[in-house]
Amino acid sequence: MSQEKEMLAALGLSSLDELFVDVPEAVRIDGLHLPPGRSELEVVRDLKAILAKNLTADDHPCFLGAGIAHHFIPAAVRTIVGRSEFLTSYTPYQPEISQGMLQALFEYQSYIAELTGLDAVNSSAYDASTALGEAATMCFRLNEKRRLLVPEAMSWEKKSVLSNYVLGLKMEIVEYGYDPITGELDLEDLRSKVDKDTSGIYVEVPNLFGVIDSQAPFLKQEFPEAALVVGVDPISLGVLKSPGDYGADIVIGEGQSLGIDMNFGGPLLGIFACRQEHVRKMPGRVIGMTHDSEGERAFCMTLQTREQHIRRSKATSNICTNEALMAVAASVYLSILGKEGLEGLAKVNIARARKLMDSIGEIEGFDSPAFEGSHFNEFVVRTPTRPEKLNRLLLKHGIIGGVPLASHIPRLDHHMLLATTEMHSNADHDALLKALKEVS
Amino acid sequence: MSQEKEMLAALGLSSLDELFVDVPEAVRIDGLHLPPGRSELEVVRDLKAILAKNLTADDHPCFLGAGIAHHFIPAAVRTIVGRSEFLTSYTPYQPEISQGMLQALFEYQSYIAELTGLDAVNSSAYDASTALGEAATMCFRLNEKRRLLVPEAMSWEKKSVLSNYVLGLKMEIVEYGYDPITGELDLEDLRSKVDKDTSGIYVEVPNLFGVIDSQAPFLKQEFPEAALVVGVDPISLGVLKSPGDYGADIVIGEGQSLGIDMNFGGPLLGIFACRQEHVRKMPGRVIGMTHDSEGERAFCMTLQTREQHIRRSKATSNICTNEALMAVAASVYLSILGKEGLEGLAKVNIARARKLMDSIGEIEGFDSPAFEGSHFNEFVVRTPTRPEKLNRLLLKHGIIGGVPLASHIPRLDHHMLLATTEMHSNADHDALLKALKEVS
Amino acid sequence: MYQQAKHDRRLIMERDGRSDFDLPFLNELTDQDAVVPSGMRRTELDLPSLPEREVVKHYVNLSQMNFGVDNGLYPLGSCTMKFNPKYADYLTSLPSVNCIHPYQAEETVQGALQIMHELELALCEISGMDAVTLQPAAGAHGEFTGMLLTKAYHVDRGEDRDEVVIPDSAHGTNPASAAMAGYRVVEIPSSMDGRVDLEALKSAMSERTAAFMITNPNTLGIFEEDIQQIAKIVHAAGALLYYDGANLNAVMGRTTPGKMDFDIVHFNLHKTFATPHGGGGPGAGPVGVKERIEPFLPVPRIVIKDSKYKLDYDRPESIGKVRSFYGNFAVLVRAYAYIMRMGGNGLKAASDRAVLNSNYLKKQLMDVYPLPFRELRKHEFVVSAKPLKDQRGIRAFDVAKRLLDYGYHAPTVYFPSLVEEALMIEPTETETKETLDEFAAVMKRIASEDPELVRSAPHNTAVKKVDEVYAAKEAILSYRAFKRRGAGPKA
Amino acid sequence: MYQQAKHDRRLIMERDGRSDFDLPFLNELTDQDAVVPSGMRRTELDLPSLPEREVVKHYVNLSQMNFGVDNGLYPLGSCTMKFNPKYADYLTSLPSVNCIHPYQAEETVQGALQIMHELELALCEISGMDAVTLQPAAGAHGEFTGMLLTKAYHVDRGEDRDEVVIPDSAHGTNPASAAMAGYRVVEIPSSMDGRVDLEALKSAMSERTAAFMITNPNTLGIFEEDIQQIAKIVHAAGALLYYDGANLNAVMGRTTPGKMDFDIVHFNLHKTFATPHGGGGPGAGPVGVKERIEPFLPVPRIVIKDSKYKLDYDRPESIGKVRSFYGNFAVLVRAYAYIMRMGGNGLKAASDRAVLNSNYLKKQLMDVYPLPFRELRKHEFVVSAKPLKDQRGIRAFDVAKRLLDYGYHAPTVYFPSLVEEALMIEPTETETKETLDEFAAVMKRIASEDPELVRSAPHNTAVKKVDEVYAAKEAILSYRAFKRRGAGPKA
Ligand SMILES: Cc1ncc(COP(=O)(O)O)c(C=O)c1O
Ligand SMILES: Cc1ncc(COP(=O)(O)O)c(C=O)c1O
Repeated sequence: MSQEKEMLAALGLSSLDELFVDVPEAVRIDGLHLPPGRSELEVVRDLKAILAKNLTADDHPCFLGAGIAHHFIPAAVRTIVGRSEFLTSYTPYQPEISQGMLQALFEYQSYIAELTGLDAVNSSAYDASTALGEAATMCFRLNEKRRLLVPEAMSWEKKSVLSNYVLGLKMEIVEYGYDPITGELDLEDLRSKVDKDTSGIYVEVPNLFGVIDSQAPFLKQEFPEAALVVGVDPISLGVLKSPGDYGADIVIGEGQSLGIDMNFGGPLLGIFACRQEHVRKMPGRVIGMTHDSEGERAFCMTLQTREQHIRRSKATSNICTNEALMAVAASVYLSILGKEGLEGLAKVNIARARKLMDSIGEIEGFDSPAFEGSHFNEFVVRTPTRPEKLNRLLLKHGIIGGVPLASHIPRLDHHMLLATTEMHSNADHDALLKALKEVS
Repeated sequence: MSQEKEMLAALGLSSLDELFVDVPEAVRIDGLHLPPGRSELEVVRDLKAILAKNLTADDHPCFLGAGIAHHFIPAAVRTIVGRSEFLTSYTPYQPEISQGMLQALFEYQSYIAELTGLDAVNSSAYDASTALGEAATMCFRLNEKRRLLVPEAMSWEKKSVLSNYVLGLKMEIVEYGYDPITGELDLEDLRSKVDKDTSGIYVEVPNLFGVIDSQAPFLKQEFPEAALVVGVDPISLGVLKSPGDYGADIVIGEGQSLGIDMNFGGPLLGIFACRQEHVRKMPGRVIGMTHDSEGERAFCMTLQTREQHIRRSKATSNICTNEALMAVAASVYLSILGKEGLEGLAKVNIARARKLMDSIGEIEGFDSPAFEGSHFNEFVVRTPTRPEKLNRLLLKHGIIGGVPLASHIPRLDHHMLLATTEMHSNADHDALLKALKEVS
Repeated sequence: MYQQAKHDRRLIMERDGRSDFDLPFLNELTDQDAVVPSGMRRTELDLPSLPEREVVKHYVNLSQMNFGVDNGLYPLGSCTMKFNPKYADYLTSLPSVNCIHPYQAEETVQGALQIMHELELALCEISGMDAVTLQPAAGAHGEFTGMLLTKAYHVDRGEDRDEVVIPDSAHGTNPASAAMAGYRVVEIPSSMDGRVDLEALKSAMSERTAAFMITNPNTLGIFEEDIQQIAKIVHAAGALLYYDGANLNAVMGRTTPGKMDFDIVHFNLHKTFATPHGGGGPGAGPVGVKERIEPFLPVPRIVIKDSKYKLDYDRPESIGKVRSFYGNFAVLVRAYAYIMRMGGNGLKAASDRAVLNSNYLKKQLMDVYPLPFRELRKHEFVVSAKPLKDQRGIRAFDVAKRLLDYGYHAPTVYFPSLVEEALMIEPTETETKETLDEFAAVMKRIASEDPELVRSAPHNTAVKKVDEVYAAKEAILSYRAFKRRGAGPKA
Repeated sequence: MYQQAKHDRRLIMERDGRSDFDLPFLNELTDQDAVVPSGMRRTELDLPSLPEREVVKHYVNLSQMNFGVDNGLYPLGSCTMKFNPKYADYLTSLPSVNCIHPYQAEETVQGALQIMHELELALCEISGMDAVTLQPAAGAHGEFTGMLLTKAYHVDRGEDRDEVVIPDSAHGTNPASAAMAGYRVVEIPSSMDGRVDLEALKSAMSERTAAFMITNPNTLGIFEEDIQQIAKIVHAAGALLYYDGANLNAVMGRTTPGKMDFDIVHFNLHKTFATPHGGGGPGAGPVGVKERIEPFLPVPRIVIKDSKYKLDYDRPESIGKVRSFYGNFAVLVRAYAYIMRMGGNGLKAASDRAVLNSNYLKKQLMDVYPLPFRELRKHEFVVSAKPLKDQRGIRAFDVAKRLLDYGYHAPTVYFPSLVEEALMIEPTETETKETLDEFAAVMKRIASEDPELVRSAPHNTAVKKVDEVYAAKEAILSYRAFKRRGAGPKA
């Protein structure tokens, strides 16, 4: 007798249908109109064939950035995050049998704490945009004010997400401008917009233009009443001052650069850190250090009274499933790089971008970099032809070009944002330069 | 102080050179003339670029066989053999901390025992050819005779390896012919060559022509004095009688079909099984069942007194490192397929080969199958043009053709051995047929 | 007996060595190459430096102190911890999945768009909805998206509704998501038989009600038989009916939210469609809607134009975006592969077997762990350890911890709160009868074990019972914080 | 304290379920499709049938009961268990490595041939030899190949030599390989200082001597300083000098077998070049030779013709083949990647650090575990537990088992036999000072632990001390044999 028959018999039933007698006739369906199941061999073969239609950054130099970029991932990172015990486990609700994940996440929090200069870090938000959304509502929880200042020079996607996240609290989002010469924030404009109702100020370092804003360290002094929220690319923190050092209350960022695949934009890793004193107002899961009944060090999820499953509609966030595995990847990645590796990586990114932006600047018709500030690994180029057209031409040379900036700042319609990282060889740079020369 | 300096200091040394004072000046070298070390990123990128020059069976239908062939490997097999604990362990010399590997290998032995019908199985030889070599010397140990009969219809590589393995014992290798109509062994010829000094008779099922020899079951009756050695493709044993059932003393075979990549020919998996009564004469590592000090079941390497590290020059073989991980792959593979899966796989292989050989037979100028016997997943085709030329033409159609048989049996210079498996879709078959029609 | 691995538990920050990481260009760097505004230069970076060998050892050993589905039964009710097939892992290892940038031109990502589009269609069929967005990153994110859609829908109709009604047995994310979208949450108690109380529902509904959020089957594993009346009540009030898809695993091929007249539904691909949960995430929480809500879906929408897949941003009524880019693509690929592998027949069989396994296991346990409410359950069920607590002093919590000693993950405990000493058990369809029999035997055995042994469990795990109160009180969330304190638990 | 995982240990054959494996064409099969000669038809096939879920669980849990380098220090002397870098795993996962057939036309496998060719050249440089074959599958297989080459060489010169001389401290594969090639093995004892006894060597050499096989540094980790005299003695007798490359890890960039006047050498890529050992294999045992032996190397040889890589089979003096095809290609790719990553400087640094680690660790242990013979060692060393045995009744065997309790693999024990109660320790270069210090502390601690606790070790492993005598006596090598017996150890 088959397993199923035995089990049905044990239930005194003779068919599977009897298990569904509680489903009213009127709402029943007669199976699904999907193709029948197929073997692993066929499914994998077919999907590979479909996916093969994608061009990848693996075989085409790709200069896209604006949030995520192509970075090197040591093979060991994949080895670890592919481990069954991490990959196939749930949120660590039972700490005794989940110390592995808990410690790895605690280490992630520790790394981000060190990089951001803030002691309290959650074990991830979905991505930078939702981390920003959560930061905005946290600002409200900190000071019960509703006005949030954000840079005009910011990804339109983040702006859109942010506006959805603050909808419930009816917070007001106000944009401040940038300096058209340096690409840094326009302090005058910001000053004119900060008022007593201002809950928080959001600044990105590096910003959408790839510029490392030299004014960031002075914002907290200037605007002590408002919460300072800083958006970062974590690898830049290998050489940049930690936002905690210059007074940030909350740091958010996109952790994709920390050993996580681009994945066509997901999964990513939303970084979220804050000052220890704000910890009970923070959103998301956090792992805390504790001990077991024998006094040995142990870890567990903690501060759950902030969370949805306890506080329900009063929770600091609705987040439940997060991006834990990506946080583990980030831990492994940072562990492999180590102090010198991260510093070196940041420097290589800066140096490579500098080299490329200068070389493009030498090409007739291109203004590069379009902004004078210091850059991390992205920069804006003013192009002679529209960036969309340029990209089509580059593609003919096997090159995936940059982001047309007008999609984020409509006025900058002859501007392209280019990213370059440790992934680009000299040959990749030369190929881009050669192609740009041809089209100019 | 760096680790190295501290350690040197602890040794009372001031430089690494001092650790090599025992190397006579005259034999010292001044470093290696190899390129300097490079980063993982560069090494991987460069090697991928070199490897990209290979055409793979993954994107070109490939009809090569003659020992190994392109088979489907469930992704779970790779997940398991990629597990650090299996992959990075040594031979399980310390059984208490190595039960995982030991049990997996015991299960491998158990699977092969069931398939071959013999109780004693070693935990692998390097490949089928060295397994055959080891079988030959084992025949000598069984009956102290030196004459070994092998089929003419057998891979030249196996013949060459065999002659090297029997060199030390000065055994004599005698070939017996095949029936030019059926492709089965020529029993008359074999009879005429077996004598009282005959140590063993080797027969392959299926043989080099892909033919399932219907006379195999009668050989032991016919030649009871000689050890019967049977070479198998293990997946064929999903439907074929186990050699143990018809009196085989030793069964060897290539285990690559059991979930192991083709790997350009290595690593492979040498299967080696024998009757329980011969166990102390068998070569190679074996895992035995036992118990621990608390009476719980446990496994360990056993019968080591046959082996080189104990018996030294009197060992049954010199083998030490074997292909253990491949044996684990085979266990996982067979576990996933299960009884019905293996049976189904064997049937699909037979059916697909039948379909293809018949279809080729319908093409003008091709004689297919060239032999009348029952086939497993390979068959011989008599071709109108020389097979080497045919293959070049097929390659232009993106098809990797078959093995020119003349490389194994020089006389069959217009014969090609084609293999087809579950990997070939109908479209793959059609592409081959279409291409063959064009060239004929 | 089972015993979990236990390794050295120093933090990676507490180890010593020297990194062997290397990068191109690193040796060529000069001081002028990496200029940073002086006020922005970092002066201290206190990270460990270890050779890869140490890092791999550390995390491989950590992993052995973690329990996943691949290690054994994970009957965590509501979480649907089924087997995660390995071919999906393989697919996401391909550069054609993991090495594409979301801002690539459409013509360079046709494969990705095709898979996403076909997944949307498959989810429409499975849920009976008219359109699906793949953007939300998780179930709760899908709920939030659903609430934003609800708001957009009502606003578009010129209605100002500010309440969402939710049963008390709902998952915490439901009220939290509604609140985040600015709704006031009205909780209604369950009926005496563990289902939606139609009277309570009716009296909660008003012209202020924007939506009613439920799961079906509910968190007790009971199918809401009155679903047609519920839908009528909700729609009569002008509100939308929201389906929390976390329990969709129970009914695929048997019914659909669409057929049950739901307006909005979220899926948990990491539950129903076998994508691994990664120790907390990533997941994916697509949202399906009926046609009249479709205009409000997040941008971009995937459309076909001239036989090419395109991203359509020109959607004036759209709520915009709920996260960057298009969703957790790598998770979507896994789910799509799973759906293809299973097929329509396979998905139905999966639900059928999930329900069979659940009812079979329930039956084995019922005499020792009583089952409140009706007997027929769907993919999960809730039993109570109340008698055990009363008679032997063994709480649901203790049973959960003791199960760890036997190499099982624990069920969900103390949820839903309408059952005292609740143990919420979901075996899923990927478990064999043998596994269920063995688990049932252990559950019964625990009930008759020495209560002290059970209460002091777990004994066989990497650490003993963890002090969660200390963790919450001290809130040590990073090594930095730990060092600053100058004291704390040592490895 | 360390504790290894312990899971249900039933055999996969003792589990129950139903396979969910599927294949294309399976449903279309008819009875006529799979015809088999009637006498050849199988009537019984007693294999388990389990869903993939059960299979994965089974093997994932088994793996946790196995100790690999990735789990910790593996100081197994002679085996060189260094860290296996993960980029090499990645490369072998590419279809361009694992999905090519050895009989593909040369023009379709230029990448594979290029890598093999370049690896041969790199090995020539590292060993100071003139030509290398990659065909042998392991070290012992390389030795056998070397012996066949020795034979071919002498036969070609019209000489009939039938003896091979080997020191008593040699690895067992050396005499076994020589014997397999038909040689009589003459063992010579080591000198009082643990090295080759030149007098014994001289008196063993004769016109019957085909070769002298040694490692340098030898199995005690001592460098044979008299290597030049040894080479002279051997060559003066007309014999060849064979280098067992298992210890090459000690001397890369410092000396080469070629420079030391060896004629034939085998490499263990799975030791020196960091390819993983896979729980027993696969390995790769390339063989390098001086020019005059090159004509005898196995076919095919990789050659460059018209800027293309070709396989040259036209080698009339070749010994033919020692295995099918061209060697363990996937292992070769890993080794090549490792060599490229390390570079000439990195390989030298690896040897230097291996020797430093070894000497440092030796120094830490010497007062408790005396070191026979001279102090300076290369990559490994042998200490003795003799005093411990005499004074406290703790044998080398006991120390080895007790180390398992602390999460270390044991050293090699009782080899070489010239040291009583030998513990042969090879830390390798991939271990940190911290790891060595901790290991040394544990080694010392064991020496002062309760002898009974040590003798009854291990206590923290998946099983307790294993009865190896029972295993050898009963010789149960398969489930089939187990079932046939009708009784035996139960899981
Ligand atoms: C019933 C129910 N609803 C919603 C959720 C939230 O889903 P997610 O964790 O994906 O955000 C869950 C999962 O925890 C759940 O079980
Ligand atoms: C000194 C020595 N020689 C030879 C060998 C044999 O090498 P393999 O195991 O690769 O056959 C070994 C390894 O065990 C060894 O240590």
